Amino acid sequence: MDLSWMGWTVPTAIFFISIATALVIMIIWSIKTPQAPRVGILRFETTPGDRLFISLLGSAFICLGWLALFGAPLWWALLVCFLYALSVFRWV
Amino acid sequence: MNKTHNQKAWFMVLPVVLLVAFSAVIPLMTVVNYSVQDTFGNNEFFWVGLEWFEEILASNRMHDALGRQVIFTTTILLIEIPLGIFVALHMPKKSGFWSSICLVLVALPLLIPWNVVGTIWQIFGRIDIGLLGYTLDQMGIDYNYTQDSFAAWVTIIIMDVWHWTSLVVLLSYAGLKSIPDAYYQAAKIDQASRLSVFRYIELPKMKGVLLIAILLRFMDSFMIYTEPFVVTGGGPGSATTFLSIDLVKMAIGQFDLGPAAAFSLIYFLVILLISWVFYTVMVHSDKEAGL
Amino acid sequence: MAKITLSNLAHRYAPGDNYALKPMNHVWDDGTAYALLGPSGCGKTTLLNIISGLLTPSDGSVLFNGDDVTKKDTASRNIAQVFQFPVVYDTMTVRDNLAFPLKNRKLDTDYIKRRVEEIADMTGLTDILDKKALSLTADVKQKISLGRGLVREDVNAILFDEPLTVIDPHMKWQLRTELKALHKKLGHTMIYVTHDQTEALTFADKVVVMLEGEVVQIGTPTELFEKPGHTFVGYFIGSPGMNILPVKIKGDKAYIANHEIALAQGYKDMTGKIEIGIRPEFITLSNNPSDLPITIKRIEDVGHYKIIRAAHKDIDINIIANEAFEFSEDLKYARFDKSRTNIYADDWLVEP
Amino acid sequence: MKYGFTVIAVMMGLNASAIADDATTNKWIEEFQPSSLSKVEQTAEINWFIKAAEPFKGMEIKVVSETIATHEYESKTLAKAFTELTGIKVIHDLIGEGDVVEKLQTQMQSGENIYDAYINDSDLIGTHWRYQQARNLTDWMSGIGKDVTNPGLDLDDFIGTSFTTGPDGKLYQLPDQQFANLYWFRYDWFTDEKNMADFKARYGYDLGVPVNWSAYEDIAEFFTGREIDGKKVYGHMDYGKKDPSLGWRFTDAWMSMAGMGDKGEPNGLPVDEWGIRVNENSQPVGSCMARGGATNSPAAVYALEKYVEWLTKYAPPTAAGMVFSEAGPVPAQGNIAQQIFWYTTFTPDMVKENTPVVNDDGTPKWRMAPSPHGAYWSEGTKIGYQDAGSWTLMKSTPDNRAKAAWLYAQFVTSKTVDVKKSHVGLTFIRESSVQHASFTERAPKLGGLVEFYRSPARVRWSPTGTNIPDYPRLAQLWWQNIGDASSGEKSAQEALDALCYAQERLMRRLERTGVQGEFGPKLNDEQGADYWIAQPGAPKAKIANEKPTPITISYDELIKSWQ
Repeated sequence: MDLSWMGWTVPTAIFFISIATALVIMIIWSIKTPQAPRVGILRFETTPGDRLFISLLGSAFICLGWLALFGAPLWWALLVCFLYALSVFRWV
Repeated sequence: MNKTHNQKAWFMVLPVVLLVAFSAVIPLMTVVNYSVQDTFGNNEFFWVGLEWFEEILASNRMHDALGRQVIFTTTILLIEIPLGIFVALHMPKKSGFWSSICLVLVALPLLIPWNVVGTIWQIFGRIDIGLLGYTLDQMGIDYNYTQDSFAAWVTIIIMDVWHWTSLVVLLSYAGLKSIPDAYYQAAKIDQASRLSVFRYIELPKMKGVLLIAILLRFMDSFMIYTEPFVVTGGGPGSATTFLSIDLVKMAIGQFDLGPAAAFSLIYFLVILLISWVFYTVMVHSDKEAGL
Repeated sequence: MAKITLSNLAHRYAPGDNYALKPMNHVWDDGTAYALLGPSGCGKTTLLNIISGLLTPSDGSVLFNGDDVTKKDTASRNIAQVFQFPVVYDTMTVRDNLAFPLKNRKLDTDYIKRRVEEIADMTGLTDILDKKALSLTADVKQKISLGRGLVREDVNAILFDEPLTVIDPHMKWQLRTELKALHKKLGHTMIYVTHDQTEALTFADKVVVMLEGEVVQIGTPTELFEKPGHTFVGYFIGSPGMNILPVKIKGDKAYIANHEIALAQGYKDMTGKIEIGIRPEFITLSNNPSDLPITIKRIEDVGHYKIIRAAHKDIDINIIANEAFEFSEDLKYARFDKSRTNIYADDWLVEP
Repeated sequence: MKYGFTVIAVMMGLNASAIADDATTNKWIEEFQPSSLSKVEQTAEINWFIKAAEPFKGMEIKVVSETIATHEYESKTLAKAFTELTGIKVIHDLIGEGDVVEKLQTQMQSGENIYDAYINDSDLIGTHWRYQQARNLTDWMSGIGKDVTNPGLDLDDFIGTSFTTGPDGKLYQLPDQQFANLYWFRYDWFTDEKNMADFKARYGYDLGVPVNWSAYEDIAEFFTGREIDGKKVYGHMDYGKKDPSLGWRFTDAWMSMAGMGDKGEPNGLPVDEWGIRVNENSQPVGSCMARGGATNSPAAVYALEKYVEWLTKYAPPTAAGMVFSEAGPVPAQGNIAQQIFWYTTFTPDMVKENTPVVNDDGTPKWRMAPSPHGAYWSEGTKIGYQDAGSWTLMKSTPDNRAKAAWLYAQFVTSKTVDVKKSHVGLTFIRESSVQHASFTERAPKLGGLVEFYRSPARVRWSPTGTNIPDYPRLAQLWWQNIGDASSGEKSAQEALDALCYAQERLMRRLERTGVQGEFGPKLNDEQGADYWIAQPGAPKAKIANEKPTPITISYDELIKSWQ
């Protein structure tokens, strides 16, 4: 199959592989140790899937914010995203 | 609350998952790929990193378009939601001839294709041959949506209100119809005023459908393209250039796939965020209602 | 609190239609608890709505304490109503719900506060006064509904439109008892619509039985039980209902399929459909061949008593015996208690 | 059995076509009258097409062009004739000009064959030459396409090939229709005694064809609001909706008419009407004054300011909301006195009988003349716009499809059909048609069109030249930025600063990716506007008096100079 029209690059491939990996890990995790939804600091029920979504969406905005304020590169923004995702999984 | 998961059920939804993958995920991946590259044809791509994102985030054009978009969406929500409720409240409640007539009349604007709506208003508003424009002009009101930003805004907002208030009306009407008579009877007995009836009975009962109406109108108006494009082309100047108009100019007009892809992604994220907030609020409030 | 007079009252939903409510004249006493009992579609809700003022009757008038209120709207009749499904203002707290009718009448804030607490105390809502009404269970919501009615001191009557329909069975009994107690305490005129005879009989001072737009009998539960004015009442009230058997009457003798039964009194000659009505409770099995011969089909043990399903030829007869009853082969006859035997001509009770 | 059928079918097919040929040919030759060829010559040319098309019989090809009268004739009549004569089925789609470019760009981006041939403006010459995605016709005609190149094509007879030739001297496109941008005015009003007297009394000089913008402005002011035959008329017509067509108006010639660019024909060198400067190797080097460009120069600001001023002061109030195609037919409605920038492609609308702009005898009440020029203009600079919608064959189209399309392209531009086609669409491409006797006869009804094309002056009208490295992308920048100025949102200077910056930004991207190789942009270092203004030619310094003495000329004098 010719995928050249999609214009793949190594960084975007890594980006999507990371997200796919995260999804797979989440699925395996939820099969191994099923978790009930819980109510966190946002005062509504979240499942691990919800928390992943909140982490990813939030990270996207963290990166955009970083780009707007400081510009590339995004290494420090990625660190912030990571910390943010951790806290989402811990407290939300 | 522990739910047991039967993993085999997944196979049932596999066709749908594949369909979604092809229709949504693959294009989205392509957009992400394009957003970090530059191209001038022949399927040749050149890596530029996050340049487009930086450029767009710093671009006044984008900020202005976003600002206009927010003002537009807020304005039409502030008009259409109350107006829709108001109209729904005054429609005949009992099923019958008159309520059918009203429903058909209300639904009519929704049946007109978007570009036709734009064309209708473009002509309607012209001061030489359009009924609205001509009337206003004859009344001595200085109205020319092609030159005056304010007139252009008013035209587009009225057009959107004309086109979409019906949706709010229909949803609100459905919500109102679901209120049992007993509530109105009780309110009569309690000597509640009309306002109290609205505030304490109708509004709470319509909350669910209203949230859907707001969400739909939000998403639609946030992505509005065809109608203002047909009427004003985003002008005069950039007065009515909303996000999608700007995006289409970039993607189709300039064939600038890279910047357009980056723009699309930012646009997508904004809509995703707001929609997610709406969705969460809706589900959350439903749970609170014990439904 | 009021005496309610229904004068030549009748209602048709549209001119030319059949009467949803046939012409009637009744006086309902002040302070009494009435139950409107009847099957679905018998007109009881129509009657209730006419009394509450939600519906204007097409004929006749409604009088409260002698005042004609036929044309008056609901609010000015000063009545309260509890509906089939709990009607509460979801977004308000319980307290605000109770205060709502008073606030709308622009009463003094201190008074409202006092009164709401009084009623909350009475209805057992004190603990949850500051909770949102939205999240409460149906029975509590019905209490709030009731409380909203009671909170007005000048209320003429409280109307209940099948208020226990959505209540869990185990809560029904409790709620009904509370209602009864409240009625005793406050002495409001109450009108309670239901299709459940148990509810009607346990709650009401007087039961109004309706059938096809017509009031067939108004009476105390005992009257309804012992002397049903109409075969429908006999059949509808009691479990199993009254035995209604076609008879021929000659003086003080009745003939069921040629078998003679003695009656307590003599009757004039009657034409039309003549039936004898006797409750299963007032038939006993006997071994006396002068009684009505029957064949016993089966005996059901329902706990406190036993129901004997029997038949004379092809006419079914139900008999209730106490739980100590022992069956024996020679009990092949049914004896009717003469004093509890009623005669009906064209379904209506015939006095001797 | 099966074999037998095939043989019979083939024989019958051949037979049928052989019989049909003569009748069909004759039928079509009747349609193609008048012609610059004799009927015998026409038959010979058609026979050549039939023979050359033999290998492609039964093939279906798709070509596309914009929707104007000429192409409608091609699509409805010539495509049908070609199919009947050669057996090649042609689908000739007509869509908007912008859509044609969009399709072309999609084919260029993806490399997928969307259409087998495009008729698109020769404005794209710089684009085609640099990207090298279009077939170079000079090589094609002597190479792969030799067998299917009409010996009677007679390239020298085409009047627009200079527009479609790259700096390398190779032909990239074959002209199919051509139209110019001229000054249009109501001859009857201009020669009316009362109007002439009033004008002279008010402005002190004769009412006539304006030679410079000063005079045009006075005339516009004079007619606006004047009542003629009971109608309120306007002294100017234009369009201003924020739409791609707003850009054409500027990129076509407006800036060079104002005098922004350098001298040189067909286009200014080193700075053209887009304000883009090229170096001696034809590499674009800048658009802003700081890099030697002129897009934001005082002359450009002057041009844009005049456009906005006249549109608001002298044009009908609805004009600002119109696009090119809406505004074009407006003068034919009879309440416009003059239009500085009028596309002759609208001539067919303008000569229809029983319209307010045509006399009872079928002669027009209007005339066309050279457009006036602005304060910065000097002799030797491009004078107006002339576009040649031209056949373009892409390299991404398979060879045999390109060959079939090339046959069709030559057919619709052949001498056999060209005189007839020119009568329908009035968009001349061949000298032989321009000079044809039938046009001498028709000339009085065409308001000066034939005179213009027969005059030596016509070469001074030209399309966008080779300075423009990527027409589709750069053109988009124009209408958006011009729109900002026309709405008053930005001043002319601000809008043009933004425009030249955007053009340079795109050229920098082209330079960075290197897709255009040695012909691609190579931006100069910024040196400051003053340095470049001090150099000879564009960008030019601001002149103190932007409204020099108005000059007019009598139309009848002017027409003599054309003869």
